[in-house]
Amino acid sequence: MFNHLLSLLIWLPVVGAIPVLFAGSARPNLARWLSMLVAVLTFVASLFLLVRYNADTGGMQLTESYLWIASWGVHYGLAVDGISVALIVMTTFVGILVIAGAWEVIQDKPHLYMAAMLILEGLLIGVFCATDALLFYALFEAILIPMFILIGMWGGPRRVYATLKFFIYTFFGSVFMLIALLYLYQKAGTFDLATLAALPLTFKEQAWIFFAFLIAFAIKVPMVPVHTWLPDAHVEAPTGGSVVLAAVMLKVGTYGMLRFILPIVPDAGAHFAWLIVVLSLIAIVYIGYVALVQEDMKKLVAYSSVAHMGFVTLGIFIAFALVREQGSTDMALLGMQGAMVQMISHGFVSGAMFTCIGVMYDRTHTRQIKDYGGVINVMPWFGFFYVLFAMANCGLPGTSGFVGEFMVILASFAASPWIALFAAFTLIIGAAYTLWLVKRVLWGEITNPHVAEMKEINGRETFVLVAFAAAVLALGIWPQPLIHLMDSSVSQLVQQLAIHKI
Amino acid sequence: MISLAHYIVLGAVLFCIAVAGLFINRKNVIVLLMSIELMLLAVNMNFVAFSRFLGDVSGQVFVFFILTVAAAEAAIGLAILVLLFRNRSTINIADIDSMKG
Amino acid sequence: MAISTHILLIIALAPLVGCLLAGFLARFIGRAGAHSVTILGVAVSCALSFLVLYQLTVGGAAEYNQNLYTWFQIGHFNASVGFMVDRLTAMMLVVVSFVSLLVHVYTIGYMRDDPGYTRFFSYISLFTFSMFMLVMSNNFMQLFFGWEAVGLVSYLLIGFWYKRPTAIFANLKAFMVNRVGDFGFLLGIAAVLYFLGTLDYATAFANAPSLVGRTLQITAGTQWDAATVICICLFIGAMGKSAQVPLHVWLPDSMEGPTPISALIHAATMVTAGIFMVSRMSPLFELSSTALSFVLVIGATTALFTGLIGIVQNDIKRVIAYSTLSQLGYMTVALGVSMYSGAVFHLMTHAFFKALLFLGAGSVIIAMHHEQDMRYMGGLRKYMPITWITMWAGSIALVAVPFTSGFYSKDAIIEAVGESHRWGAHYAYFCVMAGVLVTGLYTFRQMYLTFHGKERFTIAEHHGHGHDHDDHGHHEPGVLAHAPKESPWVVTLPLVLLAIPSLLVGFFTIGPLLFGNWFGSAIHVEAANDVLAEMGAEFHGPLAMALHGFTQMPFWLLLAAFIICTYIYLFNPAMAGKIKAALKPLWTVLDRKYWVDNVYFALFARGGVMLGRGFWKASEQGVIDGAMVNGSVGVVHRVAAAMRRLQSGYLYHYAFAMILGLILLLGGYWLVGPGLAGQ
Amino acid sequence: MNPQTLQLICFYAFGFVTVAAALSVISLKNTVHAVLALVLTFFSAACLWLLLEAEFLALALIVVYVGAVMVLFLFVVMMLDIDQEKMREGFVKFLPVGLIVAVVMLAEMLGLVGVRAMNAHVLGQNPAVAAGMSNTEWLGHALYTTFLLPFEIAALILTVGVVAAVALTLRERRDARYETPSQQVRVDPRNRVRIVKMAAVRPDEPTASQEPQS
Amino acid sequence: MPTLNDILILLPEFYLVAAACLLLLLDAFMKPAQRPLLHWISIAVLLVAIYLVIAGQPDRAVTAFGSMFVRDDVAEIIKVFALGTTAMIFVYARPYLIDRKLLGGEFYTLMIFAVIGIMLLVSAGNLVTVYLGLELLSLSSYALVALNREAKLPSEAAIKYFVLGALASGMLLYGMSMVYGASGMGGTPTLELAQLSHVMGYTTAPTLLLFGLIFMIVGIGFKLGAAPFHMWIPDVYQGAPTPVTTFVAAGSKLAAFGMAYRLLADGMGDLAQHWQLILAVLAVLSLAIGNLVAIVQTNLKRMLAYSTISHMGYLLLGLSAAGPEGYAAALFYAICYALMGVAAFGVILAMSRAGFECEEIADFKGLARKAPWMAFLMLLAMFSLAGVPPLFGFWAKVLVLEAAIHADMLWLAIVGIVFAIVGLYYYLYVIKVMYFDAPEEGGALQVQQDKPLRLVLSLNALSLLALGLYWGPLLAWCRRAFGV
Repeated sequence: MFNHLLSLLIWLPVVGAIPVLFAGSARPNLARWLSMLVAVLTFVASLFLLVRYNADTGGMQLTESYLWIASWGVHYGLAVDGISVALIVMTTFVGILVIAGAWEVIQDKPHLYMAAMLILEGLLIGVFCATDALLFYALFEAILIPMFILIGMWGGPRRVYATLKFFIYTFFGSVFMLIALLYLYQKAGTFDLATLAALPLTFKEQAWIFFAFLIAFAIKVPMVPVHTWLPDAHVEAPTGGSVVLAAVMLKVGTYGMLRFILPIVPDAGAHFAWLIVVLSLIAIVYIGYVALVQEDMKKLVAYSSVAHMGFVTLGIFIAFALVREQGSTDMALLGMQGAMVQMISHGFVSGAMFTCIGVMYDRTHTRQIKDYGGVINVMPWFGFFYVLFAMANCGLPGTSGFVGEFMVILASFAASPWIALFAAFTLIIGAAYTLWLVKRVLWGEITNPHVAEMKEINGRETFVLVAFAAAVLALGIWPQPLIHLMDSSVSQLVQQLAIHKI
Repeated sequence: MISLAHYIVLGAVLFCIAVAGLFINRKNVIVLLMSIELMLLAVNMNFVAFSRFLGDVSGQVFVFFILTVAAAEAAIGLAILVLLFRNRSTINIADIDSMKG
Repeated sequence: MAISTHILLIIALAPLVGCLLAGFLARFIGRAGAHSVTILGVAVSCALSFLVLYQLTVGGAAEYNQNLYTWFQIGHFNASVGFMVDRLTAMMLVVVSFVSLLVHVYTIGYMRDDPGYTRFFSYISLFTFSMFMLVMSNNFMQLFFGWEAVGLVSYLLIGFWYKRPTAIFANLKAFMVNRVGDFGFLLGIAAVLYFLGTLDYATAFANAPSLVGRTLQITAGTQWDAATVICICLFIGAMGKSAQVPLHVWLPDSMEGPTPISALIHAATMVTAGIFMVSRMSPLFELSSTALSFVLVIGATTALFTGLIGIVQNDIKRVIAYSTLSQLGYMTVALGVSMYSGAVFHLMTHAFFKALLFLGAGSVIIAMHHEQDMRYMGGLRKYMPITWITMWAGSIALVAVPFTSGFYSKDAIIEAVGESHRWGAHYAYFCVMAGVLVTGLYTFRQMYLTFHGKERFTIAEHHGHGHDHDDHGHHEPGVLAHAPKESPWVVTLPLVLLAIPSLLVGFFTIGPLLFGNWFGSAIHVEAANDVLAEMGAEFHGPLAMALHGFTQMPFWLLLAAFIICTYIYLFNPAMAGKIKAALKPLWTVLDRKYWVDNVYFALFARGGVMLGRGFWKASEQGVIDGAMVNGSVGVVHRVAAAMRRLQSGYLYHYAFAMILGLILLLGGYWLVGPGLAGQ
Repeated sequence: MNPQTLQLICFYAFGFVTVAAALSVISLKNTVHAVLALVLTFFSAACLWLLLEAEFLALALIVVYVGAVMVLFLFVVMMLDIDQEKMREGFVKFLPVGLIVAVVMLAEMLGLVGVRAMNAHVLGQNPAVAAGMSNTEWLGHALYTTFLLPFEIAALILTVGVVAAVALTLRERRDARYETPSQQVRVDPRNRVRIVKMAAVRPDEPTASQEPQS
Repeated sequence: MPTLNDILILLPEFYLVAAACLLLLLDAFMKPAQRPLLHWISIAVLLVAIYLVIAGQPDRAVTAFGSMFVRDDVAEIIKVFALGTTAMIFVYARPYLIDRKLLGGEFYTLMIFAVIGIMLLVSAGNLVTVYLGLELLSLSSYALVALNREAKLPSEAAIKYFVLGALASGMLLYGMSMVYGASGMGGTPTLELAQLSHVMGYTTAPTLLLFGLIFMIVGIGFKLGAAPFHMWIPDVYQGAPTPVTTFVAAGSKLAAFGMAYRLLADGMGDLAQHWQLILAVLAVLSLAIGNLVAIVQTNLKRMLAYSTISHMGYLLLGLSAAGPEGYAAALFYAICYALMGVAAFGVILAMSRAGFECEEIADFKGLARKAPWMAFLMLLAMFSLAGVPPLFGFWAKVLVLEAAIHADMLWLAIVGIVFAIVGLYYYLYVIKVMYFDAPEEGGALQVQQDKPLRLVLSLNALSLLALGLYWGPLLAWCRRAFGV
């Protein structure tokens, strides 16, 4: 079993979705319990990953490779390094919570919802462990399908616009990556990522490939100015969809940057790092202001996701400047690790934020901030979690939200104090939009009769929120285990940055 | 002295007349069918000429087949035409536009 | 005798345990249980803090500096969670735990009828934990953790009465302004890591001399001294937390919180974190006289100008709040002249007498049924004698009457500023000197208005007997349900316990603290900056200093203030109105707090929202979504709609299209073909 | 006048007729006239082929086209009873465009065909004669040896033509009556007539209230 | 003279001819009540033909009847899939034909004749065989389109198809005549494809050859439905009875690929650098027109017609690469498109009834609620058509794009991929209608209860997923056919 642990992780939820589908809408509870069983089993399997993966040696481990398409030399190649392991465990963890979160909330065709979630989970895990570029690409795009269904079927009133925009937008980005991959295949005769990483390329080639990759991943992350699909998708998505979207799917973009841009086109990456840095800073500052004035809670959190993902891209790309221009490997490591931690942390924090909004939405069926006020009066426990996650969202130390941002800001100061200045601005603007939201939603007198009727969170919701809270606090208080898990992998990435390919 | 060029030019002229007939004519489907016959005649003219001037039999054989097919084609074309007329009581091309866009 | 890690852990974690128990298990342990566990936790911490202090001072224990666990280890960078306990820390521990303990006890009385009783205890215990983490930290990361954590608790406590619009406005404001400070603070930490390569105090301070001569390029051609950048950035953090101008605006508003936390957080402990932090960073600050001058000017400005506002306030808590601002300014001035121990000394004395004043004010507020406006008080001394006396004790300490604790700490600062040669010292000297008069004015005014003179409230007998303290909607100001009465013992006991150190602690500690190098290596002062050494030559014991104090300028200013206030508020109450009318413009300036709040609100809050809305409408919806995304979709649709018209449905058009295609292919080939054919 | 010049004159004469008749096909208003013009075109084209000594094809053209296909056309034209006047509207309107396109196309075709190179190919010995056969024999020989498979396919195509034409146009007329004798014989009177006994009932006078109200 | 061997090589074709004639006779002599039996017989006939094609496949390419007929792996693949899709169409069409009283010998015979045409066309070794095979296919198709005599649209579609098809054949023939002439100038005139490929080397009239080539490309472009020779496609797709549309979409596109391959690669291989560019231009136009105009369609069949045009653009991408890999990719694409098209139209067939064609996109509103399985099959077809992994259509696109890049036509690949994004919209729109819209009150949606249809259609659509997960063997087969 351990020899095929990764395959198991991918296929367990995907195949597990089939009996869930067959449970049908006639037996919703069977579908729910089945999917929960599958999700839990997947999570348990991913815990084995933590056991089996040797964080000290680093590198790609638990390798599986089978010739898939012989005439093209395409492999069904899977392997994980520390970063993948962390992301996979986060995915399976969130997977359980999403299934639990949708339990009786999704009344319409729950079996389909659960099955789509499980398939999505399996595909996402696949993305995080593919070592063959074509396999990666196929999975990268395939995740759009269940997401499309999730948003479109259980989404809000403008779901059609949102879901089409989401699909076409992300598809738009990735097709250029496909062209770049095919070009690389011409040069290398393989899609194996390790071989592609060793492939010498001229600067001109690298630059084109860089932009092809960038547009694919930038849209997925999403980076300014190609981010506008995200708020729409989030607003219309059902809670579970939003959670997975924010918690896991966005990470696919930054993960792709690590796997593709950094090793394959390091020189172009270094040359254009300033561009990403500037875009990341714009994401942090500009998006912060945009988030400030949102009237829809989900939109606000969606925008804050964009801003937070800005830290991930910032952390990854200042590493270029630090390694290449300053030779400061330690600082680069710090930035890169910060980005990684931010990825994981954002998964939990944004997932939790969206869950909270979902909890409120289920009760009042509105996401408009102005319809709320004084929620804490009727839902004090919920208020506790909401404030906790809000604080994590604005990067309060002791929560996971702090760790990544802290590390990235520290590292970016070494690159340039100005970068650090703009990055640190998140302390102010992040707190502004988050706490203003809290103020308008949670505090105050109850002004809306619907709010007065809201019921305190039930056991299931408490379970989900407690799980998120535990993750957020554990990472915030003691991030070292996570960092150790990823350390050797990140070191290898940073070492790769220094390699010139020209 | 007759040369290959004479026949090929004649074929080209016929072909162009046929083509012009196809789109100048805006009313009658039968004229379209006749234009097609003209076009095939132009083709046949070419084949016969090439066959004769280049001393090869296959061109003329090809013409034989074209004539055969043209006959079958005409039969089917006219059958469709009759069908059309039965359905719509018109063979006016300008009226046959239920499907567009 | 070494300090035990276990003891330190218990000090830090006991309040946290109390917090968790009171917070999560309130339903099971009840109100009494909640206050019992939290008080027990803090009491344990307090006792152990005294033990640690004892071990360090008398027991001769070595300084403690150990890591508990690795927070992260990346490359050569290491961030740990650990404790560093030297005398500075020990003193802070004692002050914090002592005041906290008293506030816990006091709260039993003050919050008796509040529905959020257990929650409140949970919060203040959490605060105590956070503050311990802050002062015991041995590295910048943990310092920042504590720094923000106390900010969080402050946020929660200011908004404790979350139904009040003013409270939830104030807590947001407080958090935001603090975040501005933290913004600088974080940059400072980043600079420390960049230049010194570590976040650990000990290593960083040991490496500090290496900063000399290093610069940072801010803009092309501008080189900034590394130490200056670090220190100013760090000090911006202190400005936020310690409410220095121009980041002082949150503190007066924070009085929306319940009075116990005003005493604990917004007077005695949290707001002094900035002072503590700069003292802790003295090895760094000593490297940059530019930064110290900056500190000095900021502090002096705060000391004088916020005090002035205090004169025109009518809310009893706000007067004390402005007084706190002013006193924090004094501490900052002390930092600015490199008199770190003086700053910490004033911090300690201030903690006692300011906590006393706040708790006393709280006692008054209880008696007045949550009426805080002094214009509806007066003559309260006969109703609540203990409060009255202890408040006076705190007041004379505040205005620095010789022999009181406040005298020793403040006078030393004034003297040190006079001695200092730092750039800005003259301005600072003027400010602190004028500040003495101002302090006197608002303090005596407050005392007279509250406890003396005529009663300006009426007692409405018919009013219901509801003890609903939560009901803050007075129908008529100055109308009380029943006569004010002295507060219960849980309230007065802390007052008494605080009054004692307010009056006495200075006398006994000034010698060692200021001139005895009591702090040892915890505070580092360059010889050239050491004003205390100069003063030490003239210091002949506390008694002599106090006696000497009667002959000094501050005392005369104080006396002047006393006379003015006594005349106006005891003998000629109409005078106040006349002066107000005469000095209308000045009064307006002060009443409007120099319009700083208005400007900030318009500029940053409203401006930020407008900027965001502008981005949202113009850039997000207009350019990116409108023009780029939906625009391109629109173009595609329009092109498609136009192209579908080519499919006209007419056979001749179809044929024409084919023939046209053929002609174009032929024509294209006619033009290009020969070239290709020639190949 | 040598035979070559005579040939040339004949070519031009028949060529002119062919082109003129072809133009008439696409421009005559009356469809019947157009069909007849097409007959003329085919006829003169057959003559042109005779000039090339392709006797079999020339005759086949006349037999197949003039004899069969064109009759079919005429038959359809007459059967469909088309309003001839209306059918030619708009011809003049689109003439200029048509002319320009046709002329451009012709120019391109002639430009690409390479007329000059073809002038070199003059009428040589008849290849059939060279092979010692008549034109028909020559053709037949190729048709039944080399082109046997296409010949079979052509047969298939004709079959398809028949099947298709029948499938499309044969219709079971609904207004006509078909009688099946076997069914007629098997008719049982009991299936056709049923005698029902009914009590004599006098219908009620419709009252006002039963009137449908509008 | 033909030998027994020649006949054995053509055994599948001869067998089908005999079977078709037999069907005609059966149809004539059967009692009306027995007619439905024809359906199963026809399917059996096709399955046996598939067996004959595969079983009799020689190890290497062989010719018969001189060089008139070529039996190689390319022909084999196309024949197998043409026969297979036709058999599937028979299965899908049954309820449709019954509902409209079209179930009779004509349909099956004509379909089989058309398939024979495809088989001859893709095995052609001579221009004459190409022409005759094409005409056999075309004439059968014209008749099939018009088969539903009572309805209004089929006859219109048929006349348009017929006139334009005849025009295209005329152009093709004109081009053939020129090529024939060019082959005779400076050498022996020939109609044999294998010999034509050497003409460029010796001819004294190269422009004549190129001229002929362009005319022939028009004919090929018409058959493929590549812009600007695509005008017939939307009207015919919409107007023809749906089973016939399916055949035109699937079978005749396979045939068109075979024809293009025979004429261009076999016959005009030397001129690759010339026709490469022309095909690229056609590809770009097809991609643009097909994808853009499809967006604004409301009729599903018509939308699929435009989608066909765009797919032919992709196919041309592979062809224009003008190398064995490119041909393999194009063939792979043609097969893929045939399977996707059959599946998509199959769902339409499964949903339509007498009086309800179910061909408007709006007719599919809420299908996911009324018939979730059908909706799922349609979803697979749509995502596959859109080229979203892991479905089959994605890999086909990848292959042709790779072929284009391989042939140094990166720009073409980029154009292709950009239009793939545009194309995504209308496929997603169908899914949106099925899944996200509520069914109309009292809507007419109802699935045909025909078991074989449901089974085969399910297998068909699921094969898109299965082949998407494991397409290696099929690709290997295609590549082997071209000797890669």
